[in-house]
Amino acid sequence: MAPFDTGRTGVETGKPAQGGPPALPLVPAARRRLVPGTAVQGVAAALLAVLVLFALIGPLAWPDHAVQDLSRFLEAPSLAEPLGRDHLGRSVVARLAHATQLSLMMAIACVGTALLVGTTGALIAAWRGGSIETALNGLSEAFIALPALLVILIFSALANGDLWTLYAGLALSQWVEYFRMVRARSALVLAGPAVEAAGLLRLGPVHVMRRHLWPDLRPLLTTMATFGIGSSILALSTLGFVGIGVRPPTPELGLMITEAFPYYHEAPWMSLAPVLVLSTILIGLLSLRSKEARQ
Amino acid sequence: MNASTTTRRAIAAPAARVLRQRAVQAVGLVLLVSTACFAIVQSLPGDIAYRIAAGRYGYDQVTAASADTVRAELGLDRPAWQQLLDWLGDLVSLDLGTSLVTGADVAGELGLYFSSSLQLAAAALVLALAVGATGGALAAARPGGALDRITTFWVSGARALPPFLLGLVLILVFSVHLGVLPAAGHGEASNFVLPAATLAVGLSGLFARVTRDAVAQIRQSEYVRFAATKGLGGRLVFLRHVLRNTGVTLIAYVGVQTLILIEGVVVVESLFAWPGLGHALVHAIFWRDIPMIQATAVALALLVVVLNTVVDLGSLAIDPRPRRREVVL
Amino acid sequence: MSMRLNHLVVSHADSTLVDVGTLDFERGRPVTIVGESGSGKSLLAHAIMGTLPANLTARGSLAMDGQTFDLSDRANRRGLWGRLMSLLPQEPTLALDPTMRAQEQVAEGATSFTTDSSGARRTAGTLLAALGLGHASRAFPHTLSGGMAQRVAFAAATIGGAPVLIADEPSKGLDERARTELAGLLKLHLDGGGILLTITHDLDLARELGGDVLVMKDAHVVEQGCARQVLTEPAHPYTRRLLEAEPANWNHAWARRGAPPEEGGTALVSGEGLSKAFGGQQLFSDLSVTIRAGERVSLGGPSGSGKTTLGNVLLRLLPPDAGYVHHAVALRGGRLQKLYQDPALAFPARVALRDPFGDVIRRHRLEPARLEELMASLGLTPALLNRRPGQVSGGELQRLAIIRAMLLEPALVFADEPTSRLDLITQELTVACLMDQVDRHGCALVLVTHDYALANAVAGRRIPLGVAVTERLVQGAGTPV
Amino acid sequence: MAWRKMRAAGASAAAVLMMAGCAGEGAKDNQEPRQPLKVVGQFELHSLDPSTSGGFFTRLQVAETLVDADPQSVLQPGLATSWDTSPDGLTWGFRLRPGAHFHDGTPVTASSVAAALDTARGKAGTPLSEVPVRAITADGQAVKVALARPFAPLAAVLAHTSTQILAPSSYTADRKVAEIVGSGPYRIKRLEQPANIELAAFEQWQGKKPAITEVKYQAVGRSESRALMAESGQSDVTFGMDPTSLQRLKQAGKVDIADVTLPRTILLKVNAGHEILGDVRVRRALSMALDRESMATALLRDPEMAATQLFPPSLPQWHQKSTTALTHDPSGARELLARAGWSPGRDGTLERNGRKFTVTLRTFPDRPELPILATAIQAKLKELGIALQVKIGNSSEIPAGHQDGSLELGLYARNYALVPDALVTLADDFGPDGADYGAMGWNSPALTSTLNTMASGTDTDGAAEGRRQVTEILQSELPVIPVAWYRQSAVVSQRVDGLVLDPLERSWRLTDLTWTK
Repeated sequence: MAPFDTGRTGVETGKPAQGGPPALPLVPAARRRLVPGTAVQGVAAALLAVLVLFALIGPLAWPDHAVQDLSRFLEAPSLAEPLGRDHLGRSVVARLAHATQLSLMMAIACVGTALLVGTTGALIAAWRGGSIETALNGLSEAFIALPALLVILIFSALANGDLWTLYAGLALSQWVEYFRMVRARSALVLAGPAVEAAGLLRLGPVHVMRRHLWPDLRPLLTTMATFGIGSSILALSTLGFVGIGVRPPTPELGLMITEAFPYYHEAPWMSLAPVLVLSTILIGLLSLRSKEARQ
Repeated sequence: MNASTTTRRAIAAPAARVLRQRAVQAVGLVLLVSTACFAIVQSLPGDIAYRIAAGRYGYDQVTAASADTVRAELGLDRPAWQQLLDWLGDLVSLDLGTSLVTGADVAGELGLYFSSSLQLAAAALVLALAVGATGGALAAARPGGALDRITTFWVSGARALPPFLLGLVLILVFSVHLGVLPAAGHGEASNFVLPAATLAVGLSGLFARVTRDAVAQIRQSEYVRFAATKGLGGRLVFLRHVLRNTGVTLIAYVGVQTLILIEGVVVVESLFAWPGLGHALVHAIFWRDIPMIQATAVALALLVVVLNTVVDLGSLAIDPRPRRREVVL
Repeated sequence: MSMRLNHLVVSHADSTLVDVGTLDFERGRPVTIVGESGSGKSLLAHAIMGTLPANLTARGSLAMDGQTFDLSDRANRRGLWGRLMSLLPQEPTLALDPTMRAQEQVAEGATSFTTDSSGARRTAGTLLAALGLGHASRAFPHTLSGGMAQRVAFAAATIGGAPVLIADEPSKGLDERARTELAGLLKLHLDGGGILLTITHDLDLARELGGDVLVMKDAHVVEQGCARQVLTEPAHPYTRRLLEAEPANWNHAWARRGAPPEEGGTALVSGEGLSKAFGGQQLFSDLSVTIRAGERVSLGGPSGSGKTTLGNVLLRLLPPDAGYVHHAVALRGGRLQKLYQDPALAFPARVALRDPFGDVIRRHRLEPARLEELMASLGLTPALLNRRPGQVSGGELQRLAIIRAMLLEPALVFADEPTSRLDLITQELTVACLMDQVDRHGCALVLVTHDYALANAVAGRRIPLGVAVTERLVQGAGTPV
Repeated sequence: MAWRKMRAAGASAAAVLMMAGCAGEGAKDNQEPRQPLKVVGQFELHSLDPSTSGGFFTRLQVAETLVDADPQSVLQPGLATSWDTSPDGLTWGFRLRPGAHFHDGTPVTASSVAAALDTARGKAGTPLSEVPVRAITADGQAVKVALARPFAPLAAVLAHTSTQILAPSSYTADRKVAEIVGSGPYRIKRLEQPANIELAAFEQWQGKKPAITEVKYQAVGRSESRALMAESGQSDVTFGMDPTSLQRLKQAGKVDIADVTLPRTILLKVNAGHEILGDVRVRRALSMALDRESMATALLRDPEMAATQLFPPSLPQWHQKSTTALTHDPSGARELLARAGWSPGRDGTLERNGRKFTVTLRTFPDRPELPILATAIQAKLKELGIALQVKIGNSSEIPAGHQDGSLELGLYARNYALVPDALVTLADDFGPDGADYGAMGWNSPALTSTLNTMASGTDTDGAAEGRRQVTEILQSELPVIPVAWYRQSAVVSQRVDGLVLDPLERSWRLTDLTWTK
């Protein structure tokens, strides 16, 4: 479902590199990307690093996100409480740290699982072919037509916002993407002359995996995973908004935004903090992604 | 077999193959989705009868007595496989059953939800295509120019703003602050604007990028160059060759994006009180209204299949090349 | 009318890509520019047309019918396109819009198209019919064979009645038969009193067209004159070298040793009763082939005749529909190797070349020195191994592929059009390398090629394959989808 | 203001836009044609059946019940002008309003009313189904209800929305409701389940003609969306406002707020059969642990709603000014828990004989304040060393947990005036066997007999004393722990005047509204 630049990165035209003029100057110079360049990616990487650090250290600095002090509800930001307190008098910065950690960890776990399952399945299907491929393809065909949110929605109803069901639902809704992309890609690679030649040279599956498949899939998978982390975080927060995601009082970015919304007038810091974190993560990932795609 | 019929088949075959494949997919999907929904709902914690009673009677009045009534009336104490078989059997005769909560005909209720979701999705798609494709084509006219950069930032900006947040911001600006558009609700033309815009902002960014890349790439192609040296003016080359071939890319992309669109619809419906499929599904899950869940999920999945089929046929009509070329020869 | 090109210089940054003096073009007398790739001959054509890429600058002028055009302004000839001058593109299959029917693409070129499109369509139909494509006027480009696509492109380029036709490598990717047709088309333009400038590295086409021939090397015209004279009695050493590189003129030691061995030789590959069909087309049926040790066989035939498919069947990379292929024990353990048409695709694209070579050496416990030895003997520097396949020239890469195949001392090498993408001189060099190795190890060779001269120069035996079947494709192509 | 500084610092586009919204001048009043009145509420219409439609059509004044009630819960004539009881209390007669017509033009007859009531009686879970009715028959222009034993609150039960009277043309052959044909001042013009209802004034209505002749009801599920609709002036009357948005709208001053305290209490249902919670000292300690005032102030944004006893002042007959109020007393709670044998363990959680004080509270999100209150209660109990797990699920888990005995604590809002006479609900909730939304594993013979006496209606003079006794018993035994009372609010645009909320939530009284002059 993601706007991947497939193929584009994979095909390198075999133009001579010998000295002298280009053989065919009619082929335009490498298509220029418009992202202004590494400065943007540098900033994006730095922002992401700060957020990851916040997610790692924040929960240690503010270990308890659930302590309430009803008498201090909607307290404005101060030195002691840099982001103020929420409607239950809880520390917003503590909740934000835990929420960021939760979102990032869930997203990484989901993407990791989906990637592993999808890629393994795809490689088995592409390599072995036959009835295994038919079965896996059929399954993926059915899954691809399912809106991911539908899968998560049904799945998350299973156990009232238990983290593992959300995790399973998110991973389940994503594996098929990896499966399809990797299968299409590796079927292309495996059917190509290079792998055929490797077969005639009796180089064995490890060589094919290491020299042909992996170098070809790696940029694709990194791109997909970066994007996948973004969409997982988005999906998680969307579920929080629809009211079937993580259950309160567990802090989660989407839930925090939803909870804070009624107070947007009285206590804007409550809304702004999670919105900014969410947007920064997504923009950061997108900017990193374009670097990958340009490779 | 003589040569002529061979060719005829080779050319008519893609359309038939698309239809056949999609039909198989649809049937598989219906089975998978409805069985999965049923299985999951059955394994959900809590007594279904109570849940349904809560949906029917409201939370103040759900009691053990009302739950018992529900149980007896709906035959919920029958074995699960029997209930599933009944549903599937009814499905074959195109009977979607009756809602456990409202007692109404599911097909009838679904029709209403379905059409309002479809209207919203279509409005968003048209809006996104109009804005995105135009923006992208203009951006491609001068790669690296100001408009091109704006498009790039628009793309990442739109992706970074979750739809629900975008919806809230739009309501705040256009309804609360400016007071020009209704905040939520359904039934009047003006109600379309904000939800469709919420969906379209993200989509249009993607369309703009795809259009921009496709136009830029196609302008470099041999056939566009050839068309120019044939003596066709710049405008005609653009209209007759660039646009047409961009359409091929864009149509395929629209197919991919329908999934995102339908997901977005669920969220937007919740925010804008739009009585559509997503809204129906969330409620049905909440109340354990099994026939409604199954029917809604199946409808959502089929909607995707139908849209993809339309896209397949559309791109087949514009671009007659076979999807998969035989490698050898 | 006449056309004169004055002092054209095309440059990119500091380097000069084309630098020619005065060239005159007359009606009915073709001018053909030959030379190796990179010599600037295509740029010359595009400089005249006004279609140079934006990063190149041109100087000089073009005089046409008393009007003079400054070549540094690439827009001033735009108004002439289609009406006075047009370009017959290379690779016609890419130059036709894949989404538009043939007749429409031709009709677009008519000058009356904007005012009377149905009239233009009728003219296009007539023109296509005259070119023998009446049945294909409603076909989409992907259903056309290379030769047919070239005819459609020719129709589209000439329907506007432009007297000046510039053909840029028009024979690229065409088989022998289609090339003959092409020469006929170009002569047709000349017979109508047109001016023709053809860019090609195909000396046969140049011979066939006649007229004047210019030989270009490193941005300059090194020799020019009447075709018969230049192509038979060349004055410049480079032209001589070029002519010697034609397979028919080859004179190598290995060329005569390819005679078929006596019947008793070990059969390495024997296929019996082979049949294979693709997409409803029978490529071959009940075919029996035996390849014996030390033998050199060529598989020939026009494009689409199933050469590659038969090769893959014989290599047991593809199962035949009927029949059986037996491989001798001597071929086990990697002693059956294949060379590919595009060597860039025969290596893993994203790793440096040392990795696949290292894997071969490790896997088969070879002496690493042997690789260096082979590379040195084929004139390749070891530094090449640090590059990726895409960063090495086609000729060098094909030689590397030969080395890789030879590392395992194969009993049989299957070469699938290994030089069809190389220019004449590189082709000779590469084939020489291959044959040198084949000769040294006494291994058998199966060469797939549509070039009869090459086949004759290399192989002792020919297996001809059937006529092209692609023409059949078009019969029903008018059916709308 | 702090947030104004933040506006200057706001960097992202989102932030700027949100801020622009905050700084906005609020709704622009549309002075377009006023009709129809736009009403927005949280309830969706999922069924037309009176037993399950949640009183939609009485609130919209489309259908009438035989008996009506005023804001003080005093019964008033509805479709019946008067009623009487036979001396033995077994036969009731309700005389219908002469000249009343259904919206399809047919007159309201005793037999059609009897048929509607008979249908209502057959539905499970409705108050009428609990009444010992023998038969309901037509008797001229009157409806006769024969009882198996005396039941004093019958008239109150017939004010319940599930007993609304629909015309015979409303029903299909198998007595399913196919459309709503009532006899009230408004008739249905268009009905689109689940979210849209359009009404028009009924020309043959005998009473005062409503000033507003067209009404459009729209259901909007999310409270944020409703608040935004009210704020943007899109709706004229908006029900179901969350406390925070209400606060915001109040401050903006662009709209009017109508409010009324409901006979509804948010309470903690306690499983008194539970090994820990069975001890009355523990229940009292739980009650003392609750900081009701803070919760009401911070979460409900309404300090007056902190419950001091079960019955809110809006139930004047039951609310006892004299009783000792429930208060926040953490040290008292600790003392009580210590006396009950609970002492802090190593991790701070209370322990007794190796058993940790861990209990689970179930609640549901239908009312947005419940989950928030639950987390507040969780935090307060943690201070005492009680580990409370909060499970937010479906409302039905409370009755389900009651039935299978697995419920420990439940948090919900109970309406004591489903029927204008709270006695009906109380008798059910605190009967000997308890009830789904009442006591669990607890009974008090004294309470049961008091309630029975009152229900039979034989001792009308002792009713006040009976009510006092009931309150006292509930206050000391705490089978349910009151948390907060309930205020219903509606936001009214300045285009309309005259909204008075009905504490019984029976009617929205749209007929009383007028357009602002």
